[in-house]
This record gives sequence, structure tokens and C-alpha cells, in this order.
Amino acid sequence: MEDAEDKVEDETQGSSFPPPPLEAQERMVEALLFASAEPLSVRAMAERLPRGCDPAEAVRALAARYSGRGVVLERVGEGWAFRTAPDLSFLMQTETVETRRLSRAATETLAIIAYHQPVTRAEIEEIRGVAVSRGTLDQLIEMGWVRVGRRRQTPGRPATFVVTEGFLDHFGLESARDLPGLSELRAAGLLESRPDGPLAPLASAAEEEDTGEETGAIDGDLFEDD
Amino acid sequence: MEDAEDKVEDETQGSSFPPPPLEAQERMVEALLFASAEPLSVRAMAERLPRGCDPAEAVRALAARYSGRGVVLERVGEGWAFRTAPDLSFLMQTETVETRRLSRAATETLAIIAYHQPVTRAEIEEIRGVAVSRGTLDQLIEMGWVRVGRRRQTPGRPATFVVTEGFLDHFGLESARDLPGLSELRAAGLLESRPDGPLAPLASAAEEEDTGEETGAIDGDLFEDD
Amino acid sequence: MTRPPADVPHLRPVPDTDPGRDDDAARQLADVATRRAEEALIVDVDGFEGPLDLLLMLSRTQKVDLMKISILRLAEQYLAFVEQARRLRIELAADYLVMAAWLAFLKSRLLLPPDPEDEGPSAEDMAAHLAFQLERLQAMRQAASRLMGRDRLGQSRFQRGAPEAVARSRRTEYQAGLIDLMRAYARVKTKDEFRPYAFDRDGVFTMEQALDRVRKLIGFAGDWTDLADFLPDGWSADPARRRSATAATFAATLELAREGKLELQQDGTFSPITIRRKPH
Repeated sequence: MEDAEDKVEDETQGSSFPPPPLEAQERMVEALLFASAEPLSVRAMAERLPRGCDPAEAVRALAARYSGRGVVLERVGEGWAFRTAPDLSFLMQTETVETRRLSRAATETLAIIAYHQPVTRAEIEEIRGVAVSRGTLDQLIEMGWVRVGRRRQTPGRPATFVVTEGFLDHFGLESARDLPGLSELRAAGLLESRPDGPLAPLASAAEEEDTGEETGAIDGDLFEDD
Repeated sequence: MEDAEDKVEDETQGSSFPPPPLEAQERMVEALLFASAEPLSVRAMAERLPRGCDPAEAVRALAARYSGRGVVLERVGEGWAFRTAPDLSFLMQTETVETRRLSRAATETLAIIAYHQPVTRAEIEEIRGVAVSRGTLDQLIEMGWVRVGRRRQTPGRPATFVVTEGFLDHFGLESARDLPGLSELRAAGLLESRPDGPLAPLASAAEEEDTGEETGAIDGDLFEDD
Repeated sequence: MTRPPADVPHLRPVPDTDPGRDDDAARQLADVATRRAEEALIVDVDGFEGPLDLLLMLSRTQKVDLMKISILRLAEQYLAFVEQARRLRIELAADYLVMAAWLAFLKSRLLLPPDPEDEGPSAEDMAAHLAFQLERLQAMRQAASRLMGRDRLGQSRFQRGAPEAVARSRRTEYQAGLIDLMRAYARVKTKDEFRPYAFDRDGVFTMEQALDRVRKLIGFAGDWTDLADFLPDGWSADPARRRSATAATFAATLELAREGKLELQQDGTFSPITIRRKPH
């Protein structure tokens, strides 16, 4: 609309200055749009371009030129503005990754699920001896290490929890069966067991406090559920 | 430098993710540079691009693509930035930022720092023949055009002043070596602190307060920071 | 003129006009007042920024290249200017007067034939340096105006008007290894504390410890002494600990013998090993 008006005005002024060629107009529009803090309407562009320019035409040419580029010319309301190409929006985000150790409660819950899967919440609580907070399970599920399995065919049909492929990936396991059993851990000397050799003494009071209630048996029923 | 490193690192990671093709890299660099008002170094771009990208190569391609456009890719010290083409400044009245008018003392001091850098305050005063007020240097530093450089290794270890990347950006210079008339001034011996031959009197008691450790010569380390 | 030219302070800096920022805390209040007064005086002399600035302006009247300027004429012009200011009862800042004195001196030197006895720079050298200073100041002024005339950012060249900010997000990645998992399971199931494997060194006396001990004790062993006497207290009762301590101590004595600090002897197989400090 306004282009037509402009042209009329221009004609009344006579042709003392012919408008610059379209490529030049395109450059001008490009610079204007680039430097402007706000989207610019065609009318606003016309006000700033030399007489006789046709910003609508220049914008069309410019939009075509930028099509498929890293920035694109977009229509924003009444105006036009350069914007990052939508597929490159990931470049406009920086993500800082913070690594944190998994809490003790979460690690224990995860371990119980891994060793006993499929396992219900009640069973996890029984093994841990404390209640399992909803948040802990949610966190493990959100991390993609645990998922809800089939319901147990017992009264109440409680949900079970199992570990995921992602879990196996993260811990470098082929399957949950690859988790070493406690007896293996102990046999390999990887579990603190009360010493039997002659070179023993020196256990401090503090250590005893932790480990004094040495357990008798490690049950052989690992993976009973599998 | 860092490209090479990145590539090595990338190789050790295996070829799981080959870097995107150059045209795609060019688009990404275009998006990054368009989005930023400040110049971006190749290193800064590399940090935000996918692994294995070569922003230096993409920047070259991009600079060629934008040559002659309304917006051009300019080199600013270590960085690159899109800026509107200087010949279109007539369109930009509404964008013009009203900068505080610099006093003659400030512009002269700025020029002396740019052409003689790194330069001590005593040397600036010797060239101008008057004391440099704190305010003048403060203003230039505040505008981001001047910063304190290394100390001169002469008695008293006076601080030196150098121009910044912001200075280069503001005045449209790729580096301090591109200062207009630099080589002519140097050839004419006007960037040395003394003419050849025996020396005329210098350094008064008043100067000593600031600069008693008046240095022999402005050493040959001009533009050490480039 | 009795002062040697090297002492003539012809370029004493005067503060340039930047009102309000002249805040050198160390300066005395009276001093500040003096300086303010000086600034006011400079303004009286048409706002020149010091004698060098004034000289540069005067040099323009010669209408020649600064390289070919007549310093003698310039000195005369300057002196005339100062004289005029005096007649007009304009008080000149000290620097202008110092410069006047120096130029008067230079003028007399330039007019007289060179004195072979005279040490220091010749009048021509001093004149050349002044010409150089004027030319350099002129060059820097031109450089400044060329710089200001460039296509400046925000005036001729523009940055992106609507830069897009980089969104920063934070993601927490939890870490746990297989070891953590097993440790947790062990804790739950057995109340055992799972621990990574490490060699238990409780009953081991190291050679370093033995070396330390023997080094300290050997000084007292002027006579042949049984190796067993060097074992640490409390390590002889338990056979395992005694074995370790004996082996370590023996190895330590071998090392010290090699260093020439002690001697060892043994009468026969399985008989006691005795050692003593090597006599000097």
C-alpha cells in the first residue's frame, strides 16, 4: 500500500534523482534491518531509504537471498527482522553440565533394584530397612536408569522396578546378571571381611564401630527372581 | 592451534560424529556472529560449534560471501564481527549513538597511545608538552579503548598504556598495525622518542614526581600485544 | 646564562584542561590552588595547552614545512609573544617563562659561533630536537583527527541492533560407578563396608623406616652389635612382624655399608649378623 503512495509522491517531485538499482536497495535494507533493535516495517524502511526505493521488493529479494542461511529474514508482526535459523537455535544455548555424586539413598536403591529386579517398592524398603522416598525413585527414573516393570501378580498388584538399557550402558554391563555376587566380591578380597591372617591387629575403634557387627552369612539366593 | 588440538581429540574419540560439512559450519558461524554484538574469536566459536568444526575456514568462506553486501564481516584483532558497510552510514542516523565528545586532550592522548604503544604516561606528556590529567586517561580506559599494559622494564617500572580490541572495533581497524599513516610516521622517525644524534634537554623536576624514571627510548617492542 | 642546557626544564607539564578530575590525593591543598590558578592563566593566553602548543601555533606563521622551520625565528616570535603578554599584564604560567628563558638561551647560542670548550649538545642539536618535538606533536594531532574521521562504530558502522543472547542452562549429571553400586549393595545386604582392594601393610616394616632407624642408631655402635638389637621395639614378639623388621633392617645395613657408613660381619651360616660404625 504505502509503496504505491511513495511512488506517487516521488513522481510529483520529478525524476531529479532516479532511485538506486534494486541490488543497492537490497544492501540498504540489509544494513537497516541488521542495525535496527526492533523489527522494521516496510513503511519505516521507506522513510529512511532514498526517494523512489521499493523496500517491499528489496525485502523479498533479501529474504530469498537469506533463505537457507544461518540467519533468516522473518516477518514479525508488521515488520521484518533477522533471526537465527530455527534449526540452529541449539547454538544459542550453552549448557553447563554439573556432575554430582548420586546420593547414598539413591545409590542403594539403584543397587537393590539392579540385584533384585523386578522388585517392588515394599521389597526395596524391606531390604534397605528404611522407607524409600518417592523422590529417590523418581530421580532414578528421570535419569533413565530405572523404569517401571510389570505388575507383580500378588494382592494389590504392586508395580515393580527394573533397570534399563541405559543403566547397563552407563555401568558397562551386558546384563544385570553380570553384577558380581557378594560372595564373589568377598572371595576377591573386595569386601572388607574380618581378618583371619596373622598380620591383622590395628583395627581402630572407629573402624570397629562401622564394621563390628560383622555378619555371618551372605545368602546364596542372589538373583532369586531371575 | 586449538583446531589442531580439537581434531586430534576428535580422532581419539573415533569417527562416531564426523564434523558437519563446511557449508553447514558456515551457516553456524554465520548464526553465531550475527547473534553477537561483540567480536567473536575463532576459539570462542569453536567452543560453541560441534566437535571437529573448523571455524577459521568457515569464517573465510563467510567473509567472501558477505563482501560487498550491506553487512560485512570485519576482522577485529583476534575476533570477527558483522558490521554494516561504512558507505551506508547515511541511512543510519537514527541508530547513531551519541558518544561523549572527546576533548582535544583525550583524542591526542588516544592517538599517542595508539601510535606509540606501549607508552608510559611520561612519554605521553613529553610528546604533548603538558601533563596528562588522570581524568583523560580514566575516560579513555572507561570507554574501553585503552588499557594498562605491561610495566616498562626501566627504573621505577612505570606502567604502559596500550589500545584495546574495543578501540580497533570502534575505529574499524583489523589490528594496530593498520593505523592510518603508521608506516610513514615510522619512516619519518616520528614514532621514536628522540631524533637521531645528541639529545636536547629533557625532564624537569615536576616530571620526576610522576616519571622521574624517564626512560631512555621507546623500545622497539611497539605493538607487542598483537 | 650560567645554567647548563641539560638542566633547563623547557617542557614542564601543565595540567591540561579537564576540570574536576585533578584529584591527586597526595597533593597539598595549596598546591591544587596554585595549579588551578595556572590553569586559569593558560586560558588567558588563548587556551594554549602549554608552551609547546603555543610554539606549534607560532610556527604556522612561517608557512614552511616544520622540518625546515627556523628555530631562531620561532624563538624570537615566542619571546615577542611573551613580551606582549607582559605588556598586557597577563600573568604567564611558570612554564611559559621557563620556556622563554630557555629559548632566549638557545637564541644566544645559535647566534654565537660554537664554543669548542662547551660540553653537551650543540645549539643546533637543541634546535633540531625542538623542531622534532613540534613535528611529532603536529603528526600526532593529524593522526588524532584522522582517527576520529574514520568510519567509527556507532556512527558509520553499526553492530547488530538486536543481538540474540545466548541462553545458559544448567544440567546436573549424576555420577555413580559400578564400585559405588556394589559398595551400596554390600552395605545394605551385609552391613559390610565394601572397599577397593588395597594391600594391608599393618605388619610390614619398610626399608625406608629401617634406614631411618639404623642411621640414627649407628652413631652409638662403635663396637660390633647384633643386628637384632636394631629392630624396633615391639616388633620382635610377633614372628611375622619380626621377619619383616629383620629383613628391612638387614637391607638397610647393606645400603649403609654400600655408602661406607658401617661394616657388617657374620661368623658363619645362620650365626648372628653384627654391625658397627665404620671407624674413621
